Amino acid sequence: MATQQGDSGTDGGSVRRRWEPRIERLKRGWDRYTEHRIGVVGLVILVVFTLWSIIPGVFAPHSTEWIAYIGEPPIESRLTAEQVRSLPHPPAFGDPFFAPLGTNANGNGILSLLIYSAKNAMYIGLAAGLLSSLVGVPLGLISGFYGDTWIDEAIQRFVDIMYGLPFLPFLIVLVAIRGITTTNIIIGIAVTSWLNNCITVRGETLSLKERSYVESAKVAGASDTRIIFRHIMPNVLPISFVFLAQDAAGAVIAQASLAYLGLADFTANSWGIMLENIKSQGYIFDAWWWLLPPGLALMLMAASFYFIGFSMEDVTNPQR
Amino acid sequence: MTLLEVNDLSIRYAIDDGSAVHASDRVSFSVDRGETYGLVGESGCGKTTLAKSLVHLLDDNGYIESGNVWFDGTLPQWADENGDAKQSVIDDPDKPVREDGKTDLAALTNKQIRDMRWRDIAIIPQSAMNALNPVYKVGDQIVEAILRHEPQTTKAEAHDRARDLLERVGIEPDRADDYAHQFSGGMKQRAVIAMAMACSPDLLIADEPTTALDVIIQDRILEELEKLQDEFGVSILVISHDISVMAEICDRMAVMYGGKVMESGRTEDIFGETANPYTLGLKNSFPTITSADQDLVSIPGTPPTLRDPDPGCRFRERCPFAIEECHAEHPPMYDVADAESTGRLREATDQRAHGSACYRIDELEQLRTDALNEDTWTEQRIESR
Amino acid sequence: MSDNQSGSSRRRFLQGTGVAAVSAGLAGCSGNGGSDTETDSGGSTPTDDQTPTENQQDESDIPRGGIFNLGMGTAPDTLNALASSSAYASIIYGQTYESGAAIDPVNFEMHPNVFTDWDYEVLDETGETDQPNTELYINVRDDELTWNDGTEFTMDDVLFTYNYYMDQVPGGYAASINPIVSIEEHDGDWDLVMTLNQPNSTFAYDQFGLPILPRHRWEDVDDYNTYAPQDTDFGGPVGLGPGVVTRYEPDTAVEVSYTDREGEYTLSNLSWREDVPGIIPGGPFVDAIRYRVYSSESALHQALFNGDIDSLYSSIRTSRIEDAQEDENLELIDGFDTGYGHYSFNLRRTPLDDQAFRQVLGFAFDDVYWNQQLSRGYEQEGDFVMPPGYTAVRPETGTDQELLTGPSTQAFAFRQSSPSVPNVEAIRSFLADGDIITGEGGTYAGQEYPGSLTGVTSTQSEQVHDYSFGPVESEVLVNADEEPDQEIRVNGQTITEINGSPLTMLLSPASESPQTAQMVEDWLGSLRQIGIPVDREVVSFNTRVTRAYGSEDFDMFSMGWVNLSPFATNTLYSLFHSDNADDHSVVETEGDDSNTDTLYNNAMGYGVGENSGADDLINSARTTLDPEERNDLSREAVERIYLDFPTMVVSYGVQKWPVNTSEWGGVIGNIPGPGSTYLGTQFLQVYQQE
Amino acid sequence: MTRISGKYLAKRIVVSYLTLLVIMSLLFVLLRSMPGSFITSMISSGMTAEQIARIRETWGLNEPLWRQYLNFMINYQTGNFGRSPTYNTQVWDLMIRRMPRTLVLFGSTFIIGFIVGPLVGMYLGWWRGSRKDKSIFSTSLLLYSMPSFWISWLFIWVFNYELDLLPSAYMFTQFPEFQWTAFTVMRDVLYHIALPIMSLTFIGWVGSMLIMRPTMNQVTDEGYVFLARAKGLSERTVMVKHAARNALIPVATGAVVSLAFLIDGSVIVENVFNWPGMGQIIVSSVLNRDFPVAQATFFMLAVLVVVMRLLTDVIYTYLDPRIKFGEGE
Repeated sequence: MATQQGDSGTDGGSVRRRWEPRIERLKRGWDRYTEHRIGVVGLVILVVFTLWSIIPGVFAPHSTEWIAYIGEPPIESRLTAEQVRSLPHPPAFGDPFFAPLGTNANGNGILSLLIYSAKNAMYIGLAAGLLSSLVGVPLGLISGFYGDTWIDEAIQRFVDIMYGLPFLPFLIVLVAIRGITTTNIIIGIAVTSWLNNCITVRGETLSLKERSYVESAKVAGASDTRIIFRHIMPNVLPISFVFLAQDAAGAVIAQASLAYLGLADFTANSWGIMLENIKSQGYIFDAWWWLLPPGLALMLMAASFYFIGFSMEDVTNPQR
Repeated sequence: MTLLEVNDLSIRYAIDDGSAVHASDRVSFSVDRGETYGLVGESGCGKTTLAKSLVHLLDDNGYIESGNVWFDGTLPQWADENGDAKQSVIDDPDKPVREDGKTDLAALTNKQIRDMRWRDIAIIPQSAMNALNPVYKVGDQIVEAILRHEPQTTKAEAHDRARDLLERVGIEPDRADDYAHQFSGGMKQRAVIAMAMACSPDLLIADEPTTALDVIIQDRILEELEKLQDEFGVSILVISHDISVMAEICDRMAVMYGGKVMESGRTEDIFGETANPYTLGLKNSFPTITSADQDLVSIPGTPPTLRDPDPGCRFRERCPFAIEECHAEHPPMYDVADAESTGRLREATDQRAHGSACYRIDELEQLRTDALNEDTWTEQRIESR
Repeated sequence: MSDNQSGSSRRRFLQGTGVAAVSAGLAGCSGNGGSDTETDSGGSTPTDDQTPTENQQDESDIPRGGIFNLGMGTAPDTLNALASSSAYASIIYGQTYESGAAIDPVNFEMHPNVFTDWDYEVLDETGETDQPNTELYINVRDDELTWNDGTEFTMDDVLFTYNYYMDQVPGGYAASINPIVSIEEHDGDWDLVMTLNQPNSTFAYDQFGLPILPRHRWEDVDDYNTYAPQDTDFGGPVGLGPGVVTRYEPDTAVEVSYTDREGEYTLSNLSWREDVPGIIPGGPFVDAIRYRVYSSESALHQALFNGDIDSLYSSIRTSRIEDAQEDENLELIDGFDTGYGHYSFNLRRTPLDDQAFRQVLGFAFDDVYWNQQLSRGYEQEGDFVMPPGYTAVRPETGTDQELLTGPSTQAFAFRQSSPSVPNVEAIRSFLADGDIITGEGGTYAGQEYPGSLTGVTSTQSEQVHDYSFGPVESEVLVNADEEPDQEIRVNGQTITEINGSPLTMLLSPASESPQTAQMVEDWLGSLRQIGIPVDREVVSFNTRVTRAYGSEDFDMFSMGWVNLSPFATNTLYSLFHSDNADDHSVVETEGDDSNTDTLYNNAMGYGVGENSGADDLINSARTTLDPEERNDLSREAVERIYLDFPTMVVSYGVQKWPVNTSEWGGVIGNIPGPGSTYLGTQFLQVYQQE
Repeated sequence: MTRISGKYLAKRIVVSYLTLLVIMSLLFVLLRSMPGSFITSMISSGMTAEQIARIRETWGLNEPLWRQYLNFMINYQTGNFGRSPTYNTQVWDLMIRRMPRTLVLFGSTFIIGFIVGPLVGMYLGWWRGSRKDKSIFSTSLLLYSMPSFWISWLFIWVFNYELDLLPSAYMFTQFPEFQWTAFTVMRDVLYHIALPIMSLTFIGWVGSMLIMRPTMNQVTDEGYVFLARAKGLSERTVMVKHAARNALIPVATGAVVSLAFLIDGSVIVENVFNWPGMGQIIVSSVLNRDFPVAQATFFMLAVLVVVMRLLTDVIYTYLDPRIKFGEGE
């Protein structure tokens, strides 16, 4: 009886014992994170945008095909000349139609477009951020671990070269070569934004390398890969998450800038395209309800990434 | 003549959740002119905090809760030609200046205390090795201090004085034009000492002056300090966890534990007539104090957190001699000589006299004997398990 | 006005169709390709009678002085007229050059200018084009003409000019220069004789329209490309025109001054000008023209409404038309397009090689959505490859059908079952039943067609392929939002099976022409509903030009033409003659020179195969020197092209040229390109209101 | 007094030069990988094969690609940037004309950004965790998140469109009615540069602030800051003279990174404000496939970055006496 109890106790206990410290650590991290108000705000914004991305239909008053005066598709009537002339229409609340943020020149509701566009920014931000981390972190690790060898030198020279190429124009060339699609834009942003990750991770690795536990692992005969991935990487990961968040923010802005320069997939619903449209159709100073929301959304999305990134930096910073 | 008189000084660190760390609790001691006074204790006992609080150099969340710091000296604008407080200032009830001309540093504003810092009280910080700014020449940093407090001095004069000071601590005057990274560890320490003497302060606070140094340099630094004391007649407040250093240089000292002064008095009294279980334990753990053939015994357990402590004796958790009474309230300072001679507990009235905060100083002989026995400390550990 | 002929003899690629053809300066394409005209304007088409605005004012009463400010959305590329490819440059250096003959923008007649008189003789009546064929006899004006740097003009300069052109053949003028065999002094009554290797009915427009160059400036220029007039001691181009470039900051500000030439410039006093309605002789009346360059359309329009500029190049953008109408200072000058926007098809590919299939592409195009909604009524529905302003060569001329709206121009109108919904059934059965519009009257896909205007019929008389409809297989249709229930089979196969991919439409980034992008989406959607697998590919202007005109690697693309010749013949020749198309029917092997990367204007390959072409009609028109006969033939060719449908004319821009008429008078309206092609004309007659 | 040894400097210059060579090669490959060519706008329908060949020859396109590459590399060594087909002028002239304008805009933004950024970073880092720090820091992150073209539009809207206070385009009054003197030129440029600079610095200063703030915060724990306080120095002196001076060192490294950020910003801002600099033509030359101009602008910007990196190394040695390049390297 007692033995049985002990056994089951050990079983459950070992699992619990294995996980408890991690859960505890996570909980502590979370507590420390929530001390930062901007981190919480960033998270809330991001959650809202995530919800917009996943279930836009719940938030948006209309679909993106909705047209003022006519309504949802299937569209089987036409706007009158007078109706066309009233577009872009300022915010309207039921009379003659419901569009709380007004419409663009085609009669689509700005609020609906705004909500449906969250997905694109989210996708580009996360994908480009992740991708540039996937390039920058391993390269930085390798460069740092083999510091002061030809490998490090080669990677650093390569970084130097990449720094010499101005980001945005270089991105334009890349997109021009590969064609204007969202995937190519993500690749372009990633190719040009991994540099900072690489340099920071390299510095971190250089100092970690000198730590005693790495030294002892070396003495114990651990392979280079094992040391890098088992001993150094876990310590570098927190800072790379910070960079991931910052890269994601940068990517969101970069995509909008590309859209401004006319290099964005126009069929995708995106905030950059909305701004691009107001420019190319000539309503910048005539339709504030069309000009402000996409810019604010871009700003909030990028800011939420920054907020989260900087709060995480505080949490992961061992000094605090 | 008393230079510094600390009365019932309590210092707190505010914590976000509303509680406070009682870094120093109703601490009293006094330093005479020309004297070397020591504050000794384990790290975290509040001694550094205490020293920093004298010149308001606490971290942002630290503050003086209560108490006075009477210092024999006053603000330049309150002083007459001799440096003594003007009568008009003494008479002004709004000004924290006492009848005997002493000023309550604790009551000064930040702006006021800045004029007192370095000019009257210089401080050599714990990490003196890193206390030199790497981007400025060492000499310039001394000059900066001189010009701050003696604005009428010309730059050339200040430079001359800086070189002179360096020379006095055994550094070639020409090194004044070097940067800190060009100095060795000991040289940096001495440079800071030289800087501390730049304005001939009355009190020099030396926070762990020897900690990061090797033994030979330690000695030299201590010599340096003593030499300066002779030369300038400055009083030195030494703070250290190293009881052997203290024994060497201090005239009088206070042993601190958990923000409280456990025992205070003349150095020879403290070491010769030790009257507090904590001091006894502390002595056990240092080789030079006890005889060479004895094993070192460390006090088991860890220092208490000082976050809103309960009223009992701070040391009782680790004390092998703790009794019922110790849990109720922290003992006041009892006069040791009195207790020894009369066998009765009497609260100390003279800060200078040998005092100890322990309810059991009436059984001092017993305590001293037991304390020498290693088992006393280890048994206690077994019990506490 | 003759001065702008140098520009108008050159066709420029227009990058989009319709509304947003004028791209933002940033895109940069416009400066290069010259997306110069086409915009849209205030709701109505130009006035019906199409007579130019009259300016009945006595020349002597006209006040002189003042500086006219013109805004441009794109910077000029160079003042070198031979190397420039930008319309924004031509309106500047155009003020400094004159050509042999001048056109008037009202009747499109050629008038004396530097040449006082001319005649021709056809040497070889067969019309063969490989030998000396036609001689042109020219008299050169010898009275008091001076160059704008003060040097005296002589006949020698003319000889030099043409020989220089023949030697250098600057790209933009190649089509006009290549036919010239020689130019010499005439040993008889005439001054000069020019020999052509082909009869050309519009020589006065083509060959005499070239800018005349000063020998003393150009004879040392070994390569025209390297000459930069702005870097010379004179600081600008030297020519016979009224203006002197007094300031040239191409990125921001350019000034052409007329005051230096006061009294020297006499070509505007020529008597023919008095006879053309709307034209005011005796100009220029202003002291100078200032061109201000803006980086964006928004900034440009803002400057207009702020009063920083008096007018802007080309046409106002649609979104600001109402603002302009409300602005009491501004007036919108109506005008016609000088070209058209189009979607063109590669006739070398199946099933685009079948006229009937192409016609179906026209049925699916929702013109109303384009013209009325996306273009807000500021585009005119497209039909023929000649814009409505060029009435002489429009097939409606001489019939009782109305311009643009007559039933014979509606053969390929949108077939809709309800507003904006394509009539899928009717269109499918048009294909499946073997229908084809050949020019015969009848009912096609549910709509009446009275028959062709000129009596011409299409090249094909029946469908080339068999069409049927079956289950949806092509991926692009399976995934389509439109969810078509059937897919087309061409001779039993799906189009994706035949070509390996769906038909692909090339179009410009939405930033350059957002409305076009939307229209194409709508059109492709309709096609997918019918069951035709189509997709789109967004490529930049340059790529599109290379793909379409260089390597002919496309199925369909959207673009536009501007500055077409009002005489039709050379437009028809260069855009629709098989001479100007690469024949990809020959198997391409390495080193095969017959298919070049040359940018042939006939990208469609129209006339290359047996199933299409108007070569015969175009040839006859080109060699017919009698204008009436020539126009008849041109009209037939135009309608043949319409029926053959190698290109779908999407629309013509309605020009709305904004001018601050509270301060300026004298501008002429109801002409083609009032603010672009014939801007030079406007400069010669604009004057400050008192 | 320089702390950089000549040998080290020489080595750095050689490495920088090699870096530039690689950048140029990369550029050549990349630019020519783009579909299309500027030649499309020069060839028209009526031209004979011979004429086309001649145009190709004029622009050096008749030669094999490796030969074009060699020509390009060799020409650049001698400062021969070639001719622009779209601007029909020597590319060098174009650069000479436009580079200073970009440098004026860019330089002033850079300077303002690097005064304001570290200054704010200094205060925030000093008072890190205070309410003021929190609110200013989060606001600045919001600014940092704004698309530069969008904020430029907003500025134009307010200051030009609504208030009509400042011009929204150009560097000079186009057709001035005043005499050009040194004073009027200055005044005029200031008048025109105000909005572009506002737009650029509105966002641009944050970058250096983000570097300054944490390092500033770190140095507050340093012994020399404590000592400076203990000396009786005022808080301000301690913060500026002792803390900030040390915290500035990493900011110098960050300068290169924010340089890249500023280049992006000025590309956009030059386009929005019609500022006739390099940023305007770098985009259009890529879109027009004007390879000579694109190559030259990329090259100039690369030179700018490389030179800036060299400069930071020099500045570094002045900021931090501990660093001595070339010794023990």
